[in-house]
Amino acid sequence: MASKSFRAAINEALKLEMRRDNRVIVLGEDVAGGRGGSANVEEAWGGPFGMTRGLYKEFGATRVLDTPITESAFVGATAGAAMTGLRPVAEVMFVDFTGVCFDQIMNQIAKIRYMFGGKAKLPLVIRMLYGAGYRAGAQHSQCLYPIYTHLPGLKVAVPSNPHDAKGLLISAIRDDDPVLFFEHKAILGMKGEVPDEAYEVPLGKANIVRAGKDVTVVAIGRMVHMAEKAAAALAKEGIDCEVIDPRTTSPLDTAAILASVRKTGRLVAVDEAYPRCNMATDIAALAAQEAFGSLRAPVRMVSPPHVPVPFAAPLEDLYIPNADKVAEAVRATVKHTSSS
Amino acid sequence: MASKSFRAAINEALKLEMRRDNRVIVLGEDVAGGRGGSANVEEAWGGPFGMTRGLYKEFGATRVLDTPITESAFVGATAGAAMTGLRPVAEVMFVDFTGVCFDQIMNQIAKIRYMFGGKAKLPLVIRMLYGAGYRAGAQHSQCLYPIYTHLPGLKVAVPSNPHDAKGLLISAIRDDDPVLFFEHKAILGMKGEVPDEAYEVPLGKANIVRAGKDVTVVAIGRMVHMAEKAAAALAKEGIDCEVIDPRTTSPLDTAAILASVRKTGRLVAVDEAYPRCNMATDIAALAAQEAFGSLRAPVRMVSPPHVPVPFAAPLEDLYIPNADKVAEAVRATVKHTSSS
Amino acid sequence: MQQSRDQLLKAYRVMSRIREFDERLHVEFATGEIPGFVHLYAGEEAVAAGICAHLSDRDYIASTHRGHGHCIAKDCDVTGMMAEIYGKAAGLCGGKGGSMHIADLDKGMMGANGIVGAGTALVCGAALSAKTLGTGGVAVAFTGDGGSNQGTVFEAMNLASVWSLPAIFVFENNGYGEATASEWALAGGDIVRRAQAFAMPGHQVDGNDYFAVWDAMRQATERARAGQGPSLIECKMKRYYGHFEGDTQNYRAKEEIETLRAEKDCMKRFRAQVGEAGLIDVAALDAIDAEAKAEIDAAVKAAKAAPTPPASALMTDVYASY
Amino acid sequence: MQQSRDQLLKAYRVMSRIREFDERLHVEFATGEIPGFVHLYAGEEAVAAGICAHLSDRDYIASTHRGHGHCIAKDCDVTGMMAEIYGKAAGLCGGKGGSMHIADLDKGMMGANGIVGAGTALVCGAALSAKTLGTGGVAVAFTGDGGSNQGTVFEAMNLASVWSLPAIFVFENNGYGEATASEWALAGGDIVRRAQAFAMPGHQVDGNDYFAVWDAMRQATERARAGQGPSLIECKMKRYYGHFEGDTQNYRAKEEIETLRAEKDCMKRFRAQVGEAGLIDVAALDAIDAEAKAEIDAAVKAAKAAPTPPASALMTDVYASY
Ligand SMILES: Cc1ncc(C[n+]2csc(CCOP(=O)(O)OP(=O)(O)O)c2C)c(N)n1
Ligand SMILES: Cc1ncc(C[n+]2csc(CCOP(=O)(O)OP(=O)(O)O)c2C)c(N)n1
Ligand SMILES: [Mg+2]
Ligand SMILES: [Mg+2]
Repeated sequence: MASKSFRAAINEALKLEMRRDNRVIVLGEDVAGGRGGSANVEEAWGGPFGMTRGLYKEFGATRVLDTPITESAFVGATAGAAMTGLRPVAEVMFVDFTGVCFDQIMNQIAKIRYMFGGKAKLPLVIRMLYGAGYRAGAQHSQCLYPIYTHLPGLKVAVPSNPHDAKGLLISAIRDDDPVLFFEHKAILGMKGEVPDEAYEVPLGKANIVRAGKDVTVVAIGRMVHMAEKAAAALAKEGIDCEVIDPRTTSPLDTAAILASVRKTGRLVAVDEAYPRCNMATDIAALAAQEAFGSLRAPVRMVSPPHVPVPFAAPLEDLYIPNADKVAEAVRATVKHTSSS
Repeated sequence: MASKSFRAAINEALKLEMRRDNRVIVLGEDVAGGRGGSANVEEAWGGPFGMTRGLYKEFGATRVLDTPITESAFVGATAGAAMTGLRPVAEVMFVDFTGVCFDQIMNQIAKIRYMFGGKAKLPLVIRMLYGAGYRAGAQHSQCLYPIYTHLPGLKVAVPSNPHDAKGLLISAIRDDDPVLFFEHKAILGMKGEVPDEAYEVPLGKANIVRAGKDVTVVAIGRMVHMAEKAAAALAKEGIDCEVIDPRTTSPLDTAAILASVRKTGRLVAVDEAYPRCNMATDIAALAAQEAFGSLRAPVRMVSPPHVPVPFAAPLEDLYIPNADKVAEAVRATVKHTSSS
Repeated sequence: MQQSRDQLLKAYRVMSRIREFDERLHVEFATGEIPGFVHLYAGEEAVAAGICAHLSDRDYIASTHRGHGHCIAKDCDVTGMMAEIYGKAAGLCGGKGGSMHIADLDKGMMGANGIVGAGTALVCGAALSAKTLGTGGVAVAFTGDGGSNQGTVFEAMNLASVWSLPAIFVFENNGYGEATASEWALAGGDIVRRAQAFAMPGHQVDGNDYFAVWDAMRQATERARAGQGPSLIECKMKRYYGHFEGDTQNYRAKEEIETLRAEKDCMKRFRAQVGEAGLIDVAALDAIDAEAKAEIDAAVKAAKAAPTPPASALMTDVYASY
Repeated sequence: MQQSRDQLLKAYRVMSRIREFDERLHVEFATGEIPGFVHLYAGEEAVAAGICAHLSDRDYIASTHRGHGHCIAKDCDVTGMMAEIYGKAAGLCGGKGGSMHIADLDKGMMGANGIVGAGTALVCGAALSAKTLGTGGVAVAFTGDGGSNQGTVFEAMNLASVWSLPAIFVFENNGYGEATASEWALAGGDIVRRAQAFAMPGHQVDGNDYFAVWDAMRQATERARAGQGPSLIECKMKRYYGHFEGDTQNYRAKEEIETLRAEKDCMKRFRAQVGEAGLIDVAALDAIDAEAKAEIDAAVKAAKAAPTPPASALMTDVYASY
């Protein structure tokens, strides 16, 4: 076991699965990189973030396919390819760019199996960077997984650390359903212990990041780290948080979340996505319907305000939910109970 | 005051606003209709659902513009036109088709004003049919307003009756922000009292459709009628429902909803949209956070299952939330309180 | 005419079955028993027949909202199709798809599609599979004149060309997208001129002429199977019915359709062509028509009598596992 | 050369300011003080200058992620631009946009754009306003070679043609979309061949030659202002820096850039052209360069010293009212 970055974990998962199954192909803008340029393509980009570096060299042009900047065509092609025998893994650089291929995801990929009465299988993965904190502005900083969670027919993975990133991606590639795979751009360099061999982290199974008895904090993706930091600080104040990382938002491990809420009686849901109809509302509503009798305080949602992501650093820092805001929400739920 | 259909109410709103302000233009596929055909275009379609019939005759080709089947181009054009002096009202026949122009709505229309530091105004409206019940299958029956509610920068109107349809559309056209306007295809023929003159129904102001003291039922769009029917049935059982129609989901009249929940102590949220991250979760979560102390029973959400919309009539009927399901949810919340 | 008698009989049978299928649907729709949107292919049969004559089960097609003809030409079971249109459990998609979503992957039919232009992207994927897995197959996208303007369609043509895929883009220019004339909505009027914008050969043919369609497709499939990349085929003809069933068609003159039926009809033309050449006698063709009539009649009866899907079907087939 | 001495001096000033702006940003970016993504326009100045020479405030442009040159050519305030890039309150967008979203509607600049190809649709709208309101204005979309393949771009060209809009589609074919060569990603290699697919005139010019760009744009604006509809202009040249600042550029040879600078540079070329023609003495051009240097230096200093937006700015400017 070695310490590897989130980026390396993703890269390793791709390599291992491509070795294991030659139906697995990788496609996207510059996933090889340098195609048609004057330099040696083998040493080229592997994407602007280097996520796919080295794949072209090992697997060649039939299995690592550069594409023109035409997301609608190549994302739609993953569906056509998956229906007919391949297991494509597409990279749509930033989730924000799925705006231009949304129909192919929403109306084709998500619905084909159902519309065909179950007579199609769509084993495909779409990998995308997401999230704020990169000073990348309103069109390059969104989360958007609530939108994909909303749509039946899709699975949605939002790993928070290198270990899960590798295991979830391997599961996603092996899965017979379409999986949208979210990688937070601000934690690509984050390191963690990652086994060298292939392993699966199952889709739909939450991770209890930290066990606790006073408050359940459910956080998505990068927000798990904000929750952990808050929990560490709160521990010093005598507040014992249970931090849950659902790992996938669709399917959502409702059993794990509800069991925890029933135990602690309090819920704080933390989501970096826009606040309306997001995962925080989804989880808060779940608890309010299914674990109401156990709730000893109002549920609390920690999300950014209802505004696009601003560019200027101090504004973006204000925008992103952080450990302080999580801690504040936790304190409020604890206080509420004591005073009532 | 005359009884008019939902369709006629929309048509009238367009006509009145086009008469009032010659910057208002209407564009979309076949909004005039028959362009280039062999017949007289003046008598032509007005769209496959006849929503814009007669506009071309009155306002001519400069203000009623047919388009090729290129939603990305003409929806994006509304933004460019709105920034530069027009007040466009686009028709994207079915909301399902916004998949092909999602980028223009999500990344351009919703964000331009903010990205420009407030130095742009986007007075535009996008009208779309939505909803199930037409036996139109998975790609022609979606709601999708939760997706647009999720996105900051957009306003979202979901009128439930002819009166509100006319007044909300007039408000939307007069509004300086982009408004996505949802028309349920199964209630286009529904009639109601609609004043002949122009009037505004403000965006962001809920309608208390029925006052009551036992349970708050918040329902969106066509679901308001399911809620009313349920309320009528429940009244006979001695259960007094307050039915709230938010009219717009963004902005949402949270004050009206919370005031009602604080009064009744019970909430049922009814939404025809897919159940994950939808308006039912949004409203349920709101109550669980802001009115927890008043809640005497678990909140209840009534939504379809997490599946695409099926074609076969009996399956589609099962899919759509109806009055029975609403009534059942209401009874469950009432029972809960009595037994606890 | 490089086709055998058998090929020609088969082609006529395809056209006859399509015609009968959609003419009958027109009648049945009027009774109110058929749910949802139905778009009829009548008048365009020579296109589906001429294109699909070159295809077998290893080849894929992606269709449009006006898909019945493509399904039949690709050998989908008409009884299953009819049951699907009626929303019955015995339908090709178990009643979950309907007219706009009929599909049968075993026959290489990747689905009718409710989204204009969307199938072109799917076809790039099927063509990529064929190329990567070395199946020797080709993949064909049908798109209308209206659909020809959709962004995805252009992207797909570019991608197919850049990747040198065994893909064929067939455009059915039937004169209208809904009520709007293709001459108006399509800058330049012709779709074929877009071929060279994407560095692929383009063919423009009379869509009422089975042989013209067949020959263009012969060239396109030869090229695709030889690994030389995609082609574009534009077929010009007109539909006999409205955009959908229920369309008042006040955007076109009544006489237009009468003239079409009288003077342009692809089946009459085919009969004349094979008759002149002395290849097939009228009686054989009449027999095919009669068979088709009986087959469709049986399909309608079966569909009407068939049971609807069980309630449990609502929740299945969303995911392989969840 | 149909341009006056003043026009030529103005054109050179535009190029000089763009060059200085982006060369300076390259230096400043390396210090780590500039946040986010920055895409430099250096090497492509003749395009922005030649195109915008024909435009005034009533005309609109929509730009790309590589938008500094377009902004400067469209007369946006460089101090405001620089402050925006540094994320300061005094920025043209109050610091909320950044390099990829600089905009100034008063100058007819509809925004840089973080989404490849998206501006073409906005331009159809601005051109529609011009046509409907009778302003006499035109609207110009800049798009890259990579962007030229995006579906929206094709749709916009078709719409502009069908609606006969005063729109001009300028393609900056700088050889690469990120690391991918345009010859590879663009079926057929040339963008200009797409003009006739949409029934509009197409011009292909050397993007290093200000006069060639200027002349193509002269024809396109004349046509647009005369109500004759859209045109397409493809400009070929190469960028001097990486796709974004930080790009290692291992997809192209180092010498490529050295050769470009030595042999193709649009400013050197301009100097030679006006020099040969005896139109402008070198001293006048040197003076412009010196002014530009001073101006940009002042803009950088001001931007660095300027205050960041107040916390309250986070919540404003989302809606006109909510
Ligand atoms: C993206 C999208 N936009 C609009 C529609 C609505 N619509 C369905 S069919 C159709 C006309 C298509 O015309 P054409 O492509 O010429 O095919 P035809 O009906 O003539 O066979 C339209 C506008 C749709 N289904 N999808
Ligand atoms: C829809 C979309 N896809 C991908 C990207 C990521 N991206 C930003 S710039 C760029 C390359 C654009 O190339 P080109 O259009 O040639 O412009 P250039 O950078 O050469 O000026 C890419 C792929 C994006 N911003 N938007
Ligand atoms: Mg057509
Ligand atoms: Mg480029």
